[in-house]
Amino acid sequence: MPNFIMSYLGSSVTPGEAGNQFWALMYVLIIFAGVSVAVMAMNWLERKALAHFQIRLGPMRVGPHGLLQPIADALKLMLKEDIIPAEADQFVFWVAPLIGLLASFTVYTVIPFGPSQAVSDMNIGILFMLGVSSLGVLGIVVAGWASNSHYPLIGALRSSAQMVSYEVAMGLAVVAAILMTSMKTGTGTLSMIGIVQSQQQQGIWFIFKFFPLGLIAFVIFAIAMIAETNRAPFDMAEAESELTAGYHTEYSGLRWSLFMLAEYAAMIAVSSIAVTLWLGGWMRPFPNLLHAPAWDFIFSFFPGLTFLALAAIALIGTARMPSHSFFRIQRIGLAVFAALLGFIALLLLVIAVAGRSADASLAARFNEGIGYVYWFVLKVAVFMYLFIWYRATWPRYRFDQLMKIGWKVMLPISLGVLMVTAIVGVLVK
Amino acid sequence: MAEDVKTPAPPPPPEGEKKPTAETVVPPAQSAVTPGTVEKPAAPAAPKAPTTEKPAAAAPAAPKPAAPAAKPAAPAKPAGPVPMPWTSPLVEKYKSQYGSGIEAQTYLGQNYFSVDRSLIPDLLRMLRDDEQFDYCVDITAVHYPKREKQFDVVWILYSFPRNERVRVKTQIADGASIPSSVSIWPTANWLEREVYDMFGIQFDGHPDLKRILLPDGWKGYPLRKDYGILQQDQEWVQINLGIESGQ
Amino acid sequence: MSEHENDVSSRGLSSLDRSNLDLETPEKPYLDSNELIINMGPQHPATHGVLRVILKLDGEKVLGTECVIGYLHRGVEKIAENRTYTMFNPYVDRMDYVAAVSNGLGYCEAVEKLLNVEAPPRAKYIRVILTELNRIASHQLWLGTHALDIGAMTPLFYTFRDREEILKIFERYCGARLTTHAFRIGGCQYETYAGFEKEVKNFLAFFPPKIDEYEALLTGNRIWLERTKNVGVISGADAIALGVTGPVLRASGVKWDLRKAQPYAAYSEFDFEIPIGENGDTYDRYMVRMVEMRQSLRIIEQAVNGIPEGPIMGKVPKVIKPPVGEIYHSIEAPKGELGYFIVSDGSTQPYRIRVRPPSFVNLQALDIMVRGLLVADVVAVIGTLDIVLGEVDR
Amino acid sequence: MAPVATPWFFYVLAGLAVASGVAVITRRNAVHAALALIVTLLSVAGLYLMLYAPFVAGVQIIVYAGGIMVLFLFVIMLVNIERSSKERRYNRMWPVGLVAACALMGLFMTAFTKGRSLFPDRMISLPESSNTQQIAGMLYGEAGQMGQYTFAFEIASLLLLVAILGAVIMTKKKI
Repeated sequence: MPNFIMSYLGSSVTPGEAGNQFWALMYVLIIFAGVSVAVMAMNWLERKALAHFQIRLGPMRVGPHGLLQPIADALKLMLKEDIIPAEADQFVFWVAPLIGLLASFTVYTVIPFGPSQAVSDMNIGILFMLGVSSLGVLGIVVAGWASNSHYPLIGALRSSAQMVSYEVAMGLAVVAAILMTSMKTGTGTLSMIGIVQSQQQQGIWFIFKFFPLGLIAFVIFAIAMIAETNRAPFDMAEAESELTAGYHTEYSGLRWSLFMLAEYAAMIAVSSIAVTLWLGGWMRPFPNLLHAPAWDFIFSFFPGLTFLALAAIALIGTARMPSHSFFRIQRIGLAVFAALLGFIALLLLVIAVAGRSADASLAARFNEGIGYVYWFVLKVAVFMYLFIWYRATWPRYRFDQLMKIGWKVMLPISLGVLMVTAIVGVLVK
Repeated sequence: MAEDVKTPAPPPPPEGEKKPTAETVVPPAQSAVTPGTVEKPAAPAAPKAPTTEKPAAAAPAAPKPAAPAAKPAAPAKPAGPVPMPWTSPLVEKYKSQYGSGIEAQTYLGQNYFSVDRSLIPDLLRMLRDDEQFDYCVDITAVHYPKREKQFDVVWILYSFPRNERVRVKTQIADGASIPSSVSIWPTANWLEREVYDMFGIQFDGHPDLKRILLPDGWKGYPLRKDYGILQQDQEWVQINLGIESGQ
Repeated sequence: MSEHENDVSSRGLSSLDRSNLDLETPEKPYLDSNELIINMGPQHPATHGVLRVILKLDGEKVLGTECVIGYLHRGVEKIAENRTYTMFNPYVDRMDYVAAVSNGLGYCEAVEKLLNVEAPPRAKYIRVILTELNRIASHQLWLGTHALDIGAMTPLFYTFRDREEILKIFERYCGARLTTHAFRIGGCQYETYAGFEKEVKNFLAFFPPKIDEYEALLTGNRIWLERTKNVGVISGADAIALGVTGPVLRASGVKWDLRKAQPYAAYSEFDFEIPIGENGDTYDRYMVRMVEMRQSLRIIEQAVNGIPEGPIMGKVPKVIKPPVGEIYHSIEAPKGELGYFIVSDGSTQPYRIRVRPPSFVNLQALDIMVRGLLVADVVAVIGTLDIVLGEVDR
Repeated sequence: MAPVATPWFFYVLAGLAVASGVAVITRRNAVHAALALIVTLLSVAGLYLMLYAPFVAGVQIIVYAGGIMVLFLFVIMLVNIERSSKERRYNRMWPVGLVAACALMGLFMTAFTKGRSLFPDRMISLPESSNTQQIAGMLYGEAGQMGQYTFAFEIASLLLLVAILGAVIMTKKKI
């Protein structure tokens, strides 16, 4: 067993590539748990941020500042009665949320959190990702049909049309990025890790490559990914004011929560693709310009400092809590939370200091890995915040307008960007 | 609250057979032909006089002319505004055309026609086409159970160009029908449905005459004066809850 | 919609069941599920209460609608016949409960007219101030829910935050926030509280930036424009023929407002403008109501600055016994022309009260406004009609 | 690269493909059949992956499982399921189908048992890593020379374009 552990930590490839089945399995478990926790955190964050956009407080009762609310919700949903409508197609109704969940979680096998921090490095990584994430629509379509009810059916029809059409623009934008990977090396790559590495070699995030081509492709992808995940302002499939809840109108309890889990996991997944393709994936800012070991050392403090800041915020929250006996438990809870964050911060700082040497010691590798994951997660978190922001700000598009944008605006632009990128690429070469 | 507390009084008390005639003094504001002044209550105080719900032929004993100065005072017991004959070119025209089938009056500055049922679709259509009463504000009915013709059907019309309101009233008997005005004003559709729903008055030629506010299987027509609320309640409780109603 | 389809929908069968029934009739085409009949409501987030709209759809395109109303019918007109004039006054607040003050004003003025008395000037000014505040509150509620229907969830909370300021004024004036029962026949029961004028003036200063805030969120928003422009168009002629009133009529280009056309209360003394639209689409109705809020502020400002001293109650007998006769009186409620047709038989109880509800008549226009549009537009149009089911069903 | 193509995976995937393939033709409910077909396609994609043809596997997932089957379901949902499920599943064509299936099976069996002797020089060797670049090489050519199938590939794409235009013209009443 120790050999297993050490063998991976000593290597520089992903466990899948190394054929290290133990670590591949470990990674799958870690990612599954991590994504689930991230979805819960995202749930809390969305409710809180949305509430503050809307001059509300959001969840405040379960735990300090509603911190335990997602857990309470998850428990509630699991214990809730599982209703299957009498006229529904039982089997399909049962299997539909699983399809969606499977699709959005399978994507994570190729998402690189670092050069070796991924389950596997497939050489068709991005293709696999697009393919598997496009399977998510099956869950929605089938759920809408199986409910045997009109609102879900319309929701399903809407979302299948929507996802199929936005996939086209999305795919073309992705191809533009893939073309960019072939710039210096001559051969491009579909591998997610390869894409980030080629950004590193070219010394530029692809969002800035051939300015403004990369930016346009990125914007198209960013719009398409909102449509792909059925989020506002493209949340046609579940437009609550029109279709009550769209395809999951008839779902409740655990099954409904699986849909939510799938939706949020898909959001994180597509954000990860965007980060990988255009924003340099796991790379810290200016890895080439500021490549001195001193800079490495400075940047390695960021994770710890972030957690320190979070701990400080929690501490301030503790101090600002009303000094009424009613809030005593909450106060203690928040203080403990702050202490936990502070402890993590301390740990990270210690690792940063201990791992500053460039050798292949365990601490150094840990330090490196933490840096990769930290920057990746930070970039994804920005996208997550944008998702919330969009939802708070914009009205909902109408279905035909959505399709019009997809086919008449996004598709031509992405085709144009693809062609111009190809031409520019040849000319520059 | 028993419904029999409210014995529906036949509107005109006995002395109400009298009716003012055209000879009475028309207060200035009641000439009411010029737009904009129509709704201004000039509030003519006049001796007690009945409404005109009964187009009884009794010749009026003209009451003494009103003392308009008494306006703001609370109406003394016998005093009160009276319906006055309404004179205007419009009225002249129709009177000459239809003669006795049409009466035009004004009460508190509000003009209305009381017309014979047989004039109904034609008069309304003419009011819209020739006189620009292009907006049908409301259609409703009033029930007078002790009268021979039990129902008053009332059209409240408004003219945008003239800024003037007019009401058209007609009397029909229970069970009789009346021509629908949906073809004249589309808005009459739901309004007539509601009248049907509440009073059971049939409108001939209505595209879709069915209950609108009450459930389809409702029994009776609630706004009729003889509709028993308590009975309805007791029946419902008996059938649906299986107990005696506490009412 | 034909009778047959109504039968089907009222039995609550889905199209799948329906096709099952059609198995025996071979002349039906094999793929007969092009036409979808769905029930929007009575429990639906966007029907503003218990409105049920039966939609006949081709895909998502609306072929026809039928409104089923009456779920909130309380028999207000029947109740009126069994109550005295004074006792019935609070009931009218329950019709359009988001504009209860307007309802009360219409009723009180109608009875006053029947009694041939007039409220004193100070009472009229108080009435104008409160009614216009209520108009703003009603429009705010409309704006929030309308935006929510179209998918913008945030304006709802902003409008409710600011509506609270109005409700606070109501609460301090008469003790109630929603169903205010603010006025009495003949005037007002309550004198304004100390600081009333100051609070109203504070509101006048507070609110214009808030309207700007709503407009910043919506007016120039591309999605908002696409969702509202050329949606639910109704021409001026159609609107008149259908008896549509209020902002919906004005948005179709008919410059008609009862406050100007046939002024009541103290409206003839104030200077304000009637906004009108051009196209009669959802966007114009939105703009008309936004401008109306600003105009209401103008009216309130003039009223609160010029509020006269004096009694607040006219000379009304203790027992209200109007002479035999009938009257129709209407006011410009936030939703349109709110009329009361009162028949008196000389007793203390009205012989008949007919309420001419603006929402009821406006709702009738829904069908022609949404034909050919998509399901998403149906909720937008229901929102833009600004109906209150309490008033539709009474 | 360590071998992933263990027989265990092969048998699971193949069994899944066969079982769901049978389900496709036996299910009365069209949606169930379509779901079974998706499982078949995904299993086949897995088999491609085991043959070191990840690109083909990815395309299989995107095009067939993700794209075409969604459209399939889209159409099926609009069709009257209740009614179609009451109809006879097998029509008179089934003997022909049986014969064709047997013939195909025979062909596969022959190729499997006698393949080595029948095509001695056509044995392909499994590529070391991926065949994505080899496919690209065959289609577009390598190092400046024309690819083996460039012309055929372009003709095929042209054909598809014509098909798309035809479909648009046939369905759209006014363009």
